Amino acid sequence: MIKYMWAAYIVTWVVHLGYLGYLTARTGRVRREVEELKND
Amino acid sequence: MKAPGLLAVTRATLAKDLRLEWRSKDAINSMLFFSLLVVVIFSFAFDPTAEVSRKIAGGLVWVAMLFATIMALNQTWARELRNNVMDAYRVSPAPPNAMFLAKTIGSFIFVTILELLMTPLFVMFYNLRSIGPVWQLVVIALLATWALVVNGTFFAVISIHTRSREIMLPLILFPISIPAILAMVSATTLVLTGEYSPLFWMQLLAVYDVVFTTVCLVLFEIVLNAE
Amino acid sequence: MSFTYTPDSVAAVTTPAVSLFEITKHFGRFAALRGVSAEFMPGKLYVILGENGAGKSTLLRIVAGLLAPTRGELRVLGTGKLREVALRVGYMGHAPLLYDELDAMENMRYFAGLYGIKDDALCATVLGRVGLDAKLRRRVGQYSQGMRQRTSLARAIVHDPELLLLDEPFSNVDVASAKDMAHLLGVMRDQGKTIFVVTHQAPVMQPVADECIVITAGRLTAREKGIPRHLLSPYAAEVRR
Amino acid sequence: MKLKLILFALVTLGLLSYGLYMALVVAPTEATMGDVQRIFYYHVPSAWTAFLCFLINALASIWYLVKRTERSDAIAVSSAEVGVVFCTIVLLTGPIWARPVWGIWWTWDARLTSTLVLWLIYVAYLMLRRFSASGRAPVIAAALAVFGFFDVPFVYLSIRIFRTQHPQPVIAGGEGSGLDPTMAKAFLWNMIAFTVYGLLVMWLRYRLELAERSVEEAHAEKSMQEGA
Repeated sequence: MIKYMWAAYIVTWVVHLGYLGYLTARTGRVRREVEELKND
Repeated sequence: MKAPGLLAVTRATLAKDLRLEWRSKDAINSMLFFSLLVVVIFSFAFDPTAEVSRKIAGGLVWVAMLFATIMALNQTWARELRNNVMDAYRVSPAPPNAMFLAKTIGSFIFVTILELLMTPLFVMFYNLRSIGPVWQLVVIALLATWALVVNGTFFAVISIHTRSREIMLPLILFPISIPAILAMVSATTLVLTGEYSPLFWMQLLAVYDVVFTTVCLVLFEIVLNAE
Repeated sequence: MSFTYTPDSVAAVTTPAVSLFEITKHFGRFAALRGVSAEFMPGKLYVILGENGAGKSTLLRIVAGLLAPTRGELRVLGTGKLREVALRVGYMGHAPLLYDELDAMENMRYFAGLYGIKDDALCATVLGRVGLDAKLRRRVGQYSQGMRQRTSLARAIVHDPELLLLDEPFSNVDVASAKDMAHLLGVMRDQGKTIFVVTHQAPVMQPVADECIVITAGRLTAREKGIPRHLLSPYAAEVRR
Repeated sequence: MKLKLILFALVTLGLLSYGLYMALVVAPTEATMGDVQRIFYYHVPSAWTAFLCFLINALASIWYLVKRTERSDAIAVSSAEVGVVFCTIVLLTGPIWARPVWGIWWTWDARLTSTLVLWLIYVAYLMLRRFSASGRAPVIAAALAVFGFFDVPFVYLSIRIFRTQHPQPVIAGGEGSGLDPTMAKAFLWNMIAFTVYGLLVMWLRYRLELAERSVEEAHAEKSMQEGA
């Protein structure tokens, strides 16, 4: 039974971390573009 | 010279849409053929007895109508996109809601005609005989059809300028319409099987119609000019 | 000394028909217009020239109220609320803005209705003005491009607008039709209408143009009386002979 | 700004850790359901945060339609996206709980189904935004959000009634039945932790949205300077 509990907790954090990773990637992309815009 | 009234433009636009449809018959033909296919294929798939078909017909009819409505909406709005005719309407002083009402009433007429044509086929293919009173089915059909076309028309305008708009329409229309679909299917099934009173679902549909017609009329102008 | 009385007619002449202040329009990462400011007096015929993608059509659509500018303000016929003056503005788009499945008269009747006009005789007269036969029962979809553009012009002027905005009215139109239309525009200007014509075919408009405006890459770069010779040539290439 | 963000993140991390500790260690094991019940400490706060996000989205959308400010639209996007993330978690953890307790993954229960419908509406919302031109997206998305807002009562009501006509699994021990005070505390802490976390992520997303828009703007300005 306890494996269901662990599954739920892990799933929750996998989704959250996945989303945070996605946000980080997008932020990185924006940063790079800002740099490029500054350089030209 | 003064700006034309809501009713006058609604009437003129509706007449124009009906005339266009009469000349091309795009919408009604595709809807009719599509529904016919659904009837035939589902009847193969389920091979229903009279008892079973009473239970599933409600869902079947309305799923067919839902998709047919989407087709009708895509057709009528495609006409407004051709030659950018919508721009001519938008620059005119005509009230935007007149266009909304005309399109909604037009689609309502098309879907109602389709329902009238399809009903005998459903009865035939599925050995349908309603246990509950038939007048209730008529009321349900009117309320349900309005529920489908009123939001459908609104979302057609939303999706008209998106990429791959023909797919976008069902994508946004279905989730919002879930309560209405649930109501129309349940109400129809209850009348056909005669198990319970469909009154609650009919009331729900009526309130749904009123609420969303209001929301549509309030927001349509904003959406039409969303550029 | 002060003026105590200004007749309406004087006020009407001195108010610009269209005034633009720092009009900017972005489409995502692309800027179509950037800071266009200008005033245009009524009763004149303006020709807007410029290369493809310079922002001419965008500007016209903004004045017509079809597009909202990203920044900047505009006043049309004395107001910033464009819907209030929709009755007095006519717009002819790049596409014909007509229903292909209807004939010319049916189209006219419908679009006149949008301006509160229920007058078949008037619709027929306007069709006559652009050189079309109101009794022709052919559907617009089967018209030649020249006839289609004439019908489209008729649609735009059916309510006798004070301000007329035309986007490429002569595209793919035969020279004879284009000349007829240009002449008609000249007549309308002489009746006191303000007319804007976006076009690549400057020579067609030269006999009737009061001023020309050049838009280059989203900016208003030149404004001249009439159409000077040097502006005729670069855009003249596309005129059919 | 940077410092505030780090502080905010640290506080959130602390709250989440404490919530986890309360949920796994402090709270007693529930008598009938066993450890599976501990899923609720994550499931319910996630649901609450998702609904909060959707509420913020609805308000921001209405605000946008009235005032047309860039920021209200940015809030609308951020809250919708974060709401979908939390809603996804609700929909994943729900069945994981249902399987051992009810013996089935899914049932057309009113709450589950309403959440699913809400998720569908907001996924449609995000897709609509993605598929439309940047000039139109804010307005039409806001309109869709208003529809979603008015749709929620209908969804809930219709599914509740629909459900009563269908066979139901026997629900052993509802969530609220005889809540132990320590359990209530664990609940409360996780509620706070996830709300704060939700707000943090929304804020990050909001900043990202504004940054992306200013980049877009800068590109437009530049395209003009280089101009044909």
